[in-house]
Amino acid sequence: MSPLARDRLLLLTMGAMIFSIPLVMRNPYYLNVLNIVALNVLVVAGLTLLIGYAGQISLGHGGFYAMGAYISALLAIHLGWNPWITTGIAMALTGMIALIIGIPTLRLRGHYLVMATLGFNLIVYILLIQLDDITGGPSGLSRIPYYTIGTWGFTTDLRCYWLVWFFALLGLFLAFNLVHSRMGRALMAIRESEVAASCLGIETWRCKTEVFIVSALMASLAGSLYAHYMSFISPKTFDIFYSIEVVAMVIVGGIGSLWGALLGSAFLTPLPYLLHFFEEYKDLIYGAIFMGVLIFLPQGLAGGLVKLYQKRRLMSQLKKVQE
Amino acid sequence: MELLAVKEIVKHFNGVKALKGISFSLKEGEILGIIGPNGAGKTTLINIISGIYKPTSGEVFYRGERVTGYPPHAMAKMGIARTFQHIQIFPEITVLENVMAGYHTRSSSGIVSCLLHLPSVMKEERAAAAKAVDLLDLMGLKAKANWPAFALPYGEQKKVVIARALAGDPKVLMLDEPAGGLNEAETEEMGDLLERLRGLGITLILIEHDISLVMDVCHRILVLHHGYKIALGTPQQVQQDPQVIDAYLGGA
Amino acid sequence: MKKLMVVLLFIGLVIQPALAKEKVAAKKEPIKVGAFFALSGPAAFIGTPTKLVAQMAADEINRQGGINGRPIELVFGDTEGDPTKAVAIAKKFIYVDKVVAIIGPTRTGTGMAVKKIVEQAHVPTIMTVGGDPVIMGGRFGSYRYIFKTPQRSSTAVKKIFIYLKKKGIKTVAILTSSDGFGKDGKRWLLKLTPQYGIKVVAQESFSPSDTDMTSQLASIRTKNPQAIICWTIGPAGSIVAKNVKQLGINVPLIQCHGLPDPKYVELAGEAANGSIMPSTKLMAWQQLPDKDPQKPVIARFVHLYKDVYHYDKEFPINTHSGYAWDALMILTRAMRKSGPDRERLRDAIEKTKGYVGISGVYTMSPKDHNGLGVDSMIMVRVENGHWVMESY
Amino acid sequence: MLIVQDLHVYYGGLHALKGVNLHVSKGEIVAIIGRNGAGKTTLLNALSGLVKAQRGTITFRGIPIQGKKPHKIVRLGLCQVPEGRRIFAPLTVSENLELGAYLKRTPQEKAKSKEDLDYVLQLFPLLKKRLHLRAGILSGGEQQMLAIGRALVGNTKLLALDEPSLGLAPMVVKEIFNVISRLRDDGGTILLVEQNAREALSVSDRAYVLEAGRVAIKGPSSRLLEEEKVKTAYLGKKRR
Amino acid sequence: MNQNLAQFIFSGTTTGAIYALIALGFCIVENSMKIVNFAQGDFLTLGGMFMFSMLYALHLSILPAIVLSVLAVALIGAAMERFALRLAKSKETVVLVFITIGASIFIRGGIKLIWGKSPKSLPYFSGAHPIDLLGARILPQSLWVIGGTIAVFLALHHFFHHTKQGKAMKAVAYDPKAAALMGINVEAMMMLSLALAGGVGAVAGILIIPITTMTFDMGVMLGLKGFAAAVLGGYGDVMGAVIGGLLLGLLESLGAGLISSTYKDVIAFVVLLLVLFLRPRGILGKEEWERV
Repeated sequence: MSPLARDRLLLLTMGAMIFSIPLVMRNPYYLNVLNIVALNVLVVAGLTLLIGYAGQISLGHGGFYAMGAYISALLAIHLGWNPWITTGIAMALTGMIALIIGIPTLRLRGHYLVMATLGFNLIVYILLIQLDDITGGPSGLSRIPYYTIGTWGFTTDLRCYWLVWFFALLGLFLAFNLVHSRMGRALMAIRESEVAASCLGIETWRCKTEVFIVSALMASLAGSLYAHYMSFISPKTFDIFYSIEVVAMVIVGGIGSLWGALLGSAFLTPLPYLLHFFEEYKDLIYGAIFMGVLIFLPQGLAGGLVKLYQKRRLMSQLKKVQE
Repeated sequence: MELLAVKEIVKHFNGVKALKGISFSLKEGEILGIIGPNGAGKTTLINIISGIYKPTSGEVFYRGERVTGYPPHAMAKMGIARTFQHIQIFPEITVLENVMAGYHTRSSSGIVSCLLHLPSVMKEERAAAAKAVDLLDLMGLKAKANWPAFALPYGEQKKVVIARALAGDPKVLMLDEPAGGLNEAETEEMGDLLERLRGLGITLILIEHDISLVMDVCHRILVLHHGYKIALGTPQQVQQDPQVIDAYLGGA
Repeated sequence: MKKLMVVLLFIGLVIQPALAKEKVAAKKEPIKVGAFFALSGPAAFIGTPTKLVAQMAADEINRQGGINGRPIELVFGDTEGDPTKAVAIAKKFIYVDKVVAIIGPTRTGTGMAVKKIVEQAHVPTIMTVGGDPVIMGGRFGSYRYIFKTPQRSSTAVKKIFIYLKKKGIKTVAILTSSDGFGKDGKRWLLKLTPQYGIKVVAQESFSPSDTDMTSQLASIRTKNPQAIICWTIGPAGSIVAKNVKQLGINVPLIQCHGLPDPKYVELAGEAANGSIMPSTKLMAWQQLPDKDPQKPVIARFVHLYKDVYHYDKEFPINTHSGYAWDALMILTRAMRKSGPDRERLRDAIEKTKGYVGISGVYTMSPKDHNGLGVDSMIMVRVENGHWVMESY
Repeated sequence: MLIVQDLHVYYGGLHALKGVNLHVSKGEIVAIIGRNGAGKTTLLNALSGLVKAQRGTITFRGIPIQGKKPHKIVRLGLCQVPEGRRIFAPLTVSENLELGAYLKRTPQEKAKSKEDLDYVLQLFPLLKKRLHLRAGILSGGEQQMLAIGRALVGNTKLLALDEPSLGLAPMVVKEIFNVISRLRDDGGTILLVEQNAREALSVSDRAYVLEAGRVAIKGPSSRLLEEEKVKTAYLGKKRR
Repeated sequence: MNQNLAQFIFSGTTTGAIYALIALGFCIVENSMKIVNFAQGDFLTLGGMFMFSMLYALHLSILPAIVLSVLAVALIGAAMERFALRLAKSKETVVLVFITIGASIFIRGGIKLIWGKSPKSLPYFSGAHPIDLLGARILPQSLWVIGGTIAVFLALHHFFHHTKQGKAMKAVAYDPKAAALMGINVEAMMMLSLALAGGVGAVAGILIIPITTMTFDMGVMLGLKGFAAAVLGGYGDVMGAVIGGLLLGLLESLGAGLISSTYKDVIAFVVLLLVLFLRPRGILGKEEWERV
């Protein structure tokens, strides 16, 4: 079985499991948390392509998440356009901005790239707060319309569950397609060595920019989904701490693995709610768990599993060769 | 016909002169060796040909066209491939996928078709895999196609990166110390492989310290010393050149 | 939707016997009230004491026999000042803990985020946020079920302008923080100046995490205002006071109603002297005239806070201390009349009339979900580190 | 001087060394040859304390050193010149040499440090001219000399060289091996790991051949040069 | 010409000196481990908080209080290396960097538990009487901050360029394996660097607590500004840290004073991005060739 077929099969199984959850559990609270997980999966999957495959770190995707949310929400509120259409427009505009930002930014490396992307997110955040005539400022935007199909609206947590998980799994599906293709190999080549990659005929700046745009588009889509699901947005949701949190999900999940996107989001998103029990010790314990995972599971949650699988496969192949 | 020619290449790094006016040309099917002491400018020269560095002055011609300062990916697309001294294998993915990565120039699917995995992508994937398997067969590594690359011994990794460079069907292949770090027996295998490549009619530029390998395989040899060209000729001519003996080979 | 109904019906049938059993024990069954505040994150220094006071109020209510014999039980949540988390916790309150009503949260942003959810679920919610949009309609959504206990920003602004007018001050400079609270204040300051014949000669802003505001104040100085109004909450206010002293600006510094807090004096030190600000009566309650109906209520509160619960050590009483108390008391008062039915509770809260609380005498109406006017505030001045009532 | 007994190392999930025994006496040059992946570098790294040995003992100057931290082992005088030279490119040549003498702290040691430096500069006169250049701009051969020199200015009792001829021009290789024999003449003790089996065997007194983590053949170098098995596997047929 | 220009410049210099001091802390860790230590800002908070306790809980006089606070934070820095970074199974930069982010959350949680959530402040070291200088009024405390920054800068410059230990630390950053083979105790070096970073952070905290007041999460924003300053100047270069810090501080105060206080942060970050686009390795950074 080819790696792509294997991943698709696993994704199908996962999808079946995810979509059967509401058959047994329909409490809006838990569904709400799961919906946030799904939105994060979408952002984290895009970031995994960028960070894990192309080796370019970004601590600024909260900015793209914000653009998806605000552009779509503003158009839907003020012009009364259909949220599906405004979501598309938001993605298109975010993609363009990602292109403009990406070209100069992706020339940077390491700490400099980290700072530039952080700076971008900080600028977006401050503008969201200061341009309050347009954005509603810190008190946010209320009364954002829901998605609808005909007269049927995605108004409840359950209905949105189908919606957001559909897009999260679709995002993963597309991402798997990408990594098991010419582009995916090109990205990995760039991660290992940009010079070596370019000598294989890979236009490195172009590939980097393209995958940057793809990840920005996924963040933008997630942002729009957030806005029309929550019906309220405010700048706090889109600050640099969000950007740091999603990159943390990439790493905790396993940097080089798209499955890590799923596991990382599913682990870190509900963690603060679970730790609520510890009250004043919450941050202390959260920090400790976070460090612990990074220290002792260097490949992340998914990486650990994949490594185990790879090792078994390698061993069996070694045996075959020895025979 | 001249396939590749460099004319009067000069390269300075922050005032340090690495190359001081190097010229040579290469015929189709020819194997050119480049030797010289460390720091003579051998790698700098092929870095300029492959477009990683821009020369301070001088020109590079490929099939009669001036290609000076073209970016590396453009050179690769035109058919100039290379390997690296530090092999730059992609350790985490399989041997097969490593070689398939070299197929990049021969495929064209954009990011959108890759995301959607359109039929055209599937077709290209199959073609790339077939090509990669053929090349691994040539290298005698077909059995290890699905190994992660890091699990291969160094000598075999060196072959994988040569296969990767060949996957794009290059006209010119530049090898930077293919036998570096190999022991004598492995070096011999590498020599056999180079002979096989010669048999396929691929034009080669070979940087190597292993003199016997260079002498065996190459049609002509270029000798660099402190950025100067001190000799260019057949292996016999070069071997007997007093300047070369003095600067590089050492008294016998 | 139909499917959902069927499932809900099914669940209902299964659970009904269990519910029936519970009804027998209903007499002692506590009434659950959700209480969520920013217990971590940058606003934790406001959120945590609010939580403590809420617990104190609940204890007090239960000691007095609870609500018609049933004790009140607070279910706490930490919003971290994050809208997404606040929404999740609100849903937990409503769908998991099944609370009757909610008090909190702390920040305007989180308040706005949960607004729609509590409105849709018809859960009466008394917020302790500073910003007004939570009880404003129009583009801010509906506010049928939402009330808030802290004074509106506009009330504080009016109080300041009345004071300035009395002092004959005609030109002011405003310096506001760039967060929701500061922007709310700025909006009202600019909107209400014409009514009081006051001119704004300079507008500057700063970020709440800034460490130095001398650039802004130097610019203000060149415009020669007769007073400076600063609108922020938290330590930034004390930095402003210090910077004003540093630059030798000799016009009165008016702080907003978010700053009357012993911490302000502690942080600003000498520089705090002379600052004037609107406050709840809590800050200078001993100086109130004896006829003020709030005086005994506040005295009792202060006694509990300081002598019984000893919260004073980490969180000295400040102008906000009473908000959670008032919220819970208003809720209880209403619930004693309406019982734990959400709709009737809402109506009862809206009919709150003349409740003498810590932060004022509340009289709500369908249009006014705050219920406090300018008379609920006093102007205080810092004098040698003490809070002195400047005007009543 | 150095005795290794039954050394087992697991490295990167592989059983890299499977019970290696060897010894080096004072004043000897001992070569270790073998294919890539035979465990040569792992062996040196285990000696230097850079990788942990799971089983076996390493005794250096009578002191067991397995499990000790690298800097403690260097302190005892076992000094390795790693594969690929690994000089500190951003620092100058003289700063590199200064760090080579990092452990010399007492006044006596510091006094000797001058002497050692002179010795190294006399060994590699080329370095003398380059003392204030950034080490990164040296040529490969000069970097290798600097790397060896850097190891020699310390309190080195045993010098372990990992592939000193790797990627160097024939003339430089010759020079390096000349230096090695000169060090032996001056009473140095050297453990030499090499791919270049022919040169290694001609310069050394004794040699070990590592195969898949085990010592396959050992003996005086002159004898190994003639041994059929070594010839076919490591020396290759003579070209030219 | 704006009559407040001198005031803006002095304010900017003070703020910039604070950023520079934090940036120097980032520099030290870069020069031993090649990672960004996002807990640097929290070292600053810790410094201020310890100082507060030393003065008010232990009633020490100012000098011993400073020394003990610096030592305490240095110890915490060392512990962070010993019990978090050193244990990490992966030495990949991004993993280590996120461990420091975890450490930052952990430290903040600890500060909140120990010192509570309400802000703290201290009186100025040498009075609140501002000094008139070229028409600007500056606090003596600003001179303390600027002086402290200069002192730390000189000490670090000397350390990295003229001492064996400092060169050894840079060697560890460049190639830990080769450094170990020189007899350098790599782990101890890394621990030392974090201790130093902790100490420098503490100095920053102690110097600024009278100016800014201190809350448990103060370090987050200041840390980011310090990081921005370090990047602006050229990451890892001590001179660059100071230049970057001052530039950022001046940009903010001049931006706030001359253009718009609302958008001063936007102005500062836009300039930062523009500088990076023109000089991808900061003002003093040199382009590195990727060796192939």
